[in-house]
Amino acid sequence: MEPEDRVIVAIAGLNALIGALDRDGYRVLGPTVRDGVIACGDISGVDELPAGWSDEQDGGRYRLTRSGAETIFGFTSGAQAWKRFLHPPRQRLWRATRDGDRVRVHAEPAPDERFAFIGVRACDLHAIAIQDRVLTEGAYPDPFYTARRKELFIVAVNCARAGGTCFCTSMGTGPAATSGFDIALTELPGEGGSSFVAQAGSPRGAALLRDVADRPATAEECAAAEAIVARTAASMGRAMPDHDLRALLLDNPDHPRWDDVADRCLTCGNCTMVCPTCFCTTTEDSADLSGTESTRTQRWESCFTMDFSYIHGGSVRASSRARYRQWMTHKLATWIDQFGTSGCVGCGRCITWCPVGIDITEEVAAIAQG
Amino acid sequence: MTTRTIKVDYLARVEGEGAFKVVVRDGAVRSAELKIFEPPRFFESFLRGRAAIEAPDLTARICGICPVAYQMSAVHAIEDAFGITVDGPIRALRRLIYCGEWIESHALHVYMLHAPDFLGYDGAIDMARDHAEAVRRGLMLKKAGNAIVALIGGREIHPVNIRVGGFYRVPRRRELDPLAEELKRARDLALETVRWVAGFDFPDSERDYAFVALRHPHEYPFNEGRIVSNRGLDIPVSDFDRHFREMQVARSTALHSRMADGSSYLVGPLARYALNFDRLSPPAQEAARESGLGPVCSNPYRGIIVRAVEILHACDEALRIIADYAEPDRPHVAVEPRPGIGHGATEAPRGLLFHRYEIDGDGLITAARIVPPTAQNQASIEEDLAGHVGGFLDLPKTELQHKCEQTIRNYDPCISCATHFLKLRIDRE
Amino acid sequence: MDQMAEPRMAHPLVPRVAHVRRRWRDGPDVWTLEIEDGAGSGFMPGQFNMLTVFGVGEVPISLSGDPADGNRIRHTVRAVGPVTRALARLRPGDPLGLRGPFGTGWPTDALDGRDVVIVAGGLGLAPLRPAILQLLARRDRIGRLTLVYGARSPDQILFARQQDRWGRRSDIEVAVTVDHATSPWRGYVGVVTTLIPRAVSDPANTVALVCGPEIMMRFAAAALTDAGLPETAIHLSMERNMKCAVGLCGHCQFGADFLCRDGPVFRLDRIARRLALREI
Amino acid sequence: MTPTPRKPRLAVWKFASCDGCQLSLLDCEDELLDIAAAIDIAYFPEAARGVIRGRYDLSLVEGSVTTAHDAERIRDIRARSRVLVTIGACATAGGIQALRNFADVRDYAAAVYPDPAHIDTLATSTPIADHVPVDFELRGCPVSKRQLVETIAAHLAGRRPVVPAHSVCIECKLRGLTCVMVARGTPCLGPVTQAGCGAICPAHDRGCYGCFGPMETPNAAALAERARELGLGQDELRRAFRSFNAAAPAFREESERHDDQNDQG
Ligand SMILES: Cc1cc2nc3c(=O)[nH]c(=O)nc-3n(C[C@H](O)[C@H](O)[C@H](O)COP(=O)(O)OP(=O)(O)OC[C@H]3O[C@@H](n4cnc5c(N)ncnc54)[C@H](O)[C@@H]3O)c2cc1C
Ligand code: SF4
Ligand code: SF4
Ligand code: SF4
Repeated sequence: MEPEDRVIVAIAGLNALIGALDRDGYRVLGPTVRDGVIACGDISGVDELPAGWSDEQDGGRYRLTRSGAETIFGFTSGAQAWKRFLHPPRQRLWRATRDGDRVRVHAEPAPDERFAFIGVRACDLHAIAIQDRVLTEGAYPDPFYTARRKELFIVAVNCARAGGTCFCTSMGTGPAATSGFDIALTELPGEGGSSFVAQAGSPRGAALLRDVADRPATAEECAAAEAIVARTAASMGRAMPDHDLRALLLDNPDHPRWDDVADRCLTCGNCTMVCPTCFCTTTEDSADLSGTESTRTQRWESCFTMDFSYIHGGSVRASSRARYRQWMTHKLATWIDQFGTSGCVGCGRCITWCPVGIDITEEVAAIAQG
Repeated sequence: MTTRTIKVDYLARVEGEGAFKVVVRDGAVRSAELKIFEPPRFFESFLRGRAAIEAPDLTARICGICPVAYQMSAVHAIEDAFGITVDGPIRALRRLIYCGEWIESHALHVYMLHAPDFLGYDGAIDMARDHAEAVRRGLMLKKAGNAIVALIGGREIHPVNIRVGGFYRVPRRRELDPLAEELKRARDLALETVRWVAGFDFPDSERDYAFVALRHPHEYPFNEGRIVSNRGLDIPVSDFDRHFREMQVARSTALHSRMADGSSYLVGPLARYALNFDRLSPPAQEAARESGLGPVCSNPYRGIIVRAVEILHACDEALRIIADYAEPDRPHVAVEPRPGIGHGATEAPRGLLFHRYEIDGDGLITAARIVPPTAQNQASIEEDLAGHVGGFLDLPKTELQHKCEQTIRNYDPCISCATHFLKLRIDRE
Repeated sequence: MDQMAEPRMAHPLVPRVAHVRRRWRDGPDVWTLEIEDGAGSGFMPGQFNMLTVFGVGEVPISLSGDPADGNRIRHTVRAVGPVTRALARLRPGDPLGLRGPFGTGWPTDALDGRDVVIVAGGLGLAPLRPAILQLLARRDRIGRLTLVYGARSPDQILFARQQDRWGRRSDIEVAVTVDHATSPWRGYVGVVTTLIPRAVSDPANTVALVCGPEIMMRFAAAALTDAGLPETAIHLSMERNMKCAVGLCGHCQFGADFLCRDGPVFRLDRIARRLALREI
Repeated sequence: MTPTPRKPRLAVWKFASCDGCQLSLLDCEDELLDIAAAIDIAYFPEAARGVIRGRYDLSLVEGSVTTAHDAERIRDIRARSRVLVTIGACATAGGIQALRNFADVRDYAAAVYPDPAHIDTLATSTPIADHVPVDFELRGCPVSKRQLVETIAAHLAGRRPVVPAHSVCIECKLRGLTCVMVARGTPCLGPVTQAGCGAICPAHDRGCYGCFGPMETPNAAALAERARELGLGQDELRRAFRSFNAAAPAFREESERHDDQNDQG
């Protein structure tokens, strides 16, 4: 089978795929309904996927809803980004033990966990690719991320619906999965349950697909799948203004809108925590009371905290205006200088999960208005 | 005429700030006072104007040692006013978290505050030098109790999950499984505790107490029951005010809680035990018997054994609740505030804790009254102090002092709680 | 993912263990540590290391010794907070964690034939010292060499004895100024920028290396441009919070640059706009 | 990590409080004996009778100042402590008893005490830092025992304690919890409250009620506006900011904005 060949996978086939991955030693993660949202968690079969569930998203608002259909992937951007697994919130780096004047540093071994992600959307594929750039392609790659990433198996899903805060089309990152996956699925709703038009993106994906596919997809089925994605593209909840964002933001460090958004911004850091590309971390040292063992742990940090830019005597970015400006300018402008891509993939999470619903597209639009 | 004053300015190993003074004139005890200089915090005042549903979080802060007790009495009183009943798994979870607080609080008292008196140490850390294993056992037991409170309540002190109508979130079945494992171990430790403390040396000191506690038709009391005594009292909680008064005591401005006839009474483990021995789990009854306790114990020093027996009962009860637990559909019943008066009394580790609220049409509290166990026991403690000291007057001063302290610690007084109602002159000498 | 590099064995955030060989005081609250670093592989003037006091924390500290001096490296630390205080307390023989060297250095290799003005404020002289030592070692290759140094008060002057020694040499001009004079001081009083015009004789052929508090650097940059130096001839060493020093943690961003990787030494033309912005 | 020759001396002091914060130390069941091995618990009346008089390397102070005598006592304690750390909402912000600051304490006393003249109390409940310099403030009602152990260990090691001043939201997200405000419309003070508790309220499907006090840069007004959209009335907003950290400036100001005469809704 050629990678570009499309095949039909039934629900049972998807279940078999999950089983096969599990048997291959992968920790299989997929969307599940949990605590009122769809969030990624461990799954062992299709029946744990959120069949029949959907979501409504808006600035500062998320509601889980019944979709009225039995589709499995009828929801949009999940509450959490996949970075939680590849670049976890907390990661011990090393331990040091002391014996008299002798100190030994014990580096944390590289993780040997193998993840398989089920249901990665186009925006998140791009986000993973962006974190790959940041964390693996510099002079000093993050070996833990690299190790997890190397083993990662991705089953992507093309979006059949756009969420209220989605704007991937305007960022050029979706809704169709075009690369960076092992297998990509488009869900075709049907009378007797969904089936999937599936496409392999890697030899590993092709091999597995061979085992679980029912048959080649027909031309009509392929066309139906493409139509679904095209419809999604046309129904985005939001759009990033069509501008040279890099120039716009670099030219406007003193725009009055920064003061305006500072009045609304809580500097709580939620946007950075949910963003699939935000990668910043800090380190925390701890030691036991006797002082014989100390540990350094890395954890997610946010450019909205005062510690982030603290140098002796105070924080460089003490005002919330400066912190919001740093975040947005980094995302949309300086990221391009640093890594050759935008730092935003249009997933809309920062809009949905901002407790007061600050909307990055709206802020850009306000600045673009002059 | 010789006057001797035995005083301790800062009573150690009790919760809160207290002191005592015993005045002995011509070989006779003239007065015995337990003083509380914990500054008042005015809970009953600032509760006025707060929403009734805030009471569990607010009153928890009366006492960091038994916050669950305050939350429980508050929710029951407010549910009483709102006309809500809570049963099934939610009611069971309330009992479970209460078990946690009993285990934690009793283990703290038995091992860290009280046992050092019997074994001659200043405190548990001191005691750990010679009795490391016992202290470790105490800590493990305490930890098991805390684990229950933390799992159900979110944290050990001032849990966040308790609300009028039930809980904000109920645990999943499988979340309770590791707890059951820990409690099985704790159960064994509790049994060892009973045996360990039963071996201490106890002075012969029986007193004819008026015991007061809750009694429930088929449970050893935590949250619910009628208020009963060994003197024939048997009333619903809502009648508390009619049978118990705060009385002005001549020698101070302190008000002690007394029976309507002015006599002192005792709440807490001894009272609960004497009035509910038949409701203890069979292993707890068995352990009590084995340690030489009858169905009534009137020796306050042996209160430490009764506490140990109650730890064992609480472990058994917690295990039973976990075994029977089925996740309810909703974590709490619907709460519709309505005006009214509500009463609630539950069994804090130290004894009966009574709350009464008047609530207006907006669901706001217009009056609050809280009667904690230490207030109710203060008269008894002082009588005990006066009674015991007479027998020890020949001892050197420091030992006598220590004896007095020990007498007070028998009751596990919680002074942080006490101050919110105790009307005391702060009398510094 | 097959194109990805094999994960390196060593995590770049794991320090190696080194030991303090000597330690001496170089000013009020300022101590220099000489560290025995077995893995030392040389450094460029202007680079820094990440130093860990085990159980306390890790901070960026510039290399302040002679780059020609193999694996005996020096760091000069002002005890201002927990980690720097703990560093300053280390004794000979004490272990510490070390990562580095990191960052861009001063462009000392590109100075042949040029006049060099070194402008330092306070502890800013520490990262400049390796540059001075290196330039003095090949003194014949460059033109006029001037050090303009500003300290808060005479007792705060860093490397005072070495500065005296330099001051007595004929191949380097040293001008020192203090913000607040105390009695025996007979030198300049005032901000360091006032000394800059004198230090520049041939602006088109002069290169300036500047390090000090950010505010001082802003004024120094202005004074140097006023003296006729092009922005491309002015180099500044910046400071930002730093956790990883390898471009992974994000803290040290200064506009598009990561200070740890693209700096700390920058050419003014690259950062002039940012330097003028507050809270960037 | 340098071993100290003499064991440092710890003292635990109590002012107006519920005892919960110092109990947190005894709740460190796993660490207590290690703590006792590393430091000399010289004064801790809740746990031991013994008293070592003199100076202390580290004093933990629980509770707020509510009497003239306590205002004196804290000065003496400060003078005898090398490092003084306040623990809990009472000590760092006046605690729940600071609700009196918004009322007339004489009315308060009269409502509870028939003979209020005998009640020795100040009109306000104030944090320790209003009276003496404080080296570090550990927040929480009660403090988190994890942070308490960290604070003790860090002060002994001369390290900055890992006690971030950022929002509860960051902790909430690190744990991977669902935001109750966004996903359920439940008002939550997490965005303006300092982290440390482990985001346990959102973990239990309720909004944070601010028991760790204001975070480093709280924007209480913006959050209150959002809470109003979610249905909180003026009185509820006032009460929300006026609880365990009522006297912390950011919360006090916000609660006062919702006093009857000040409401701008
Ligand atoms: C490239 C570079 C070179 C430096 N060279 C020297 C030097 O040679 N000598 C010297 O004494 N100091 C130098 N510093 C400054 C030094 O790193 C800080 O003084 C030190 O981090 C303060 O840490 P602290 O824990 O002692 O104090 P605190 O000020 O309490 O710092 C707490 C934490 O804040 C961060 N932090 C505070 N100030 C800075 C800062 N200026 N830069 C980066 N992070 C900071 C650190 O993460 C530190 O752990 C340099 C800084 C940078 C960026
Ligand atoms: S900036 Fe916002 S929309 Fe863009 S990738 Fe991050 S979370 Fe998604
Ligand atoms: S639940 Fe509360 S603490 Fe958590 S992210 Fe939402 S607003 Fe913040
Ligand atoms: S979430 Fe808020 S109220 Fe709840 S425990 Fe944490 S800080 Fe306190």
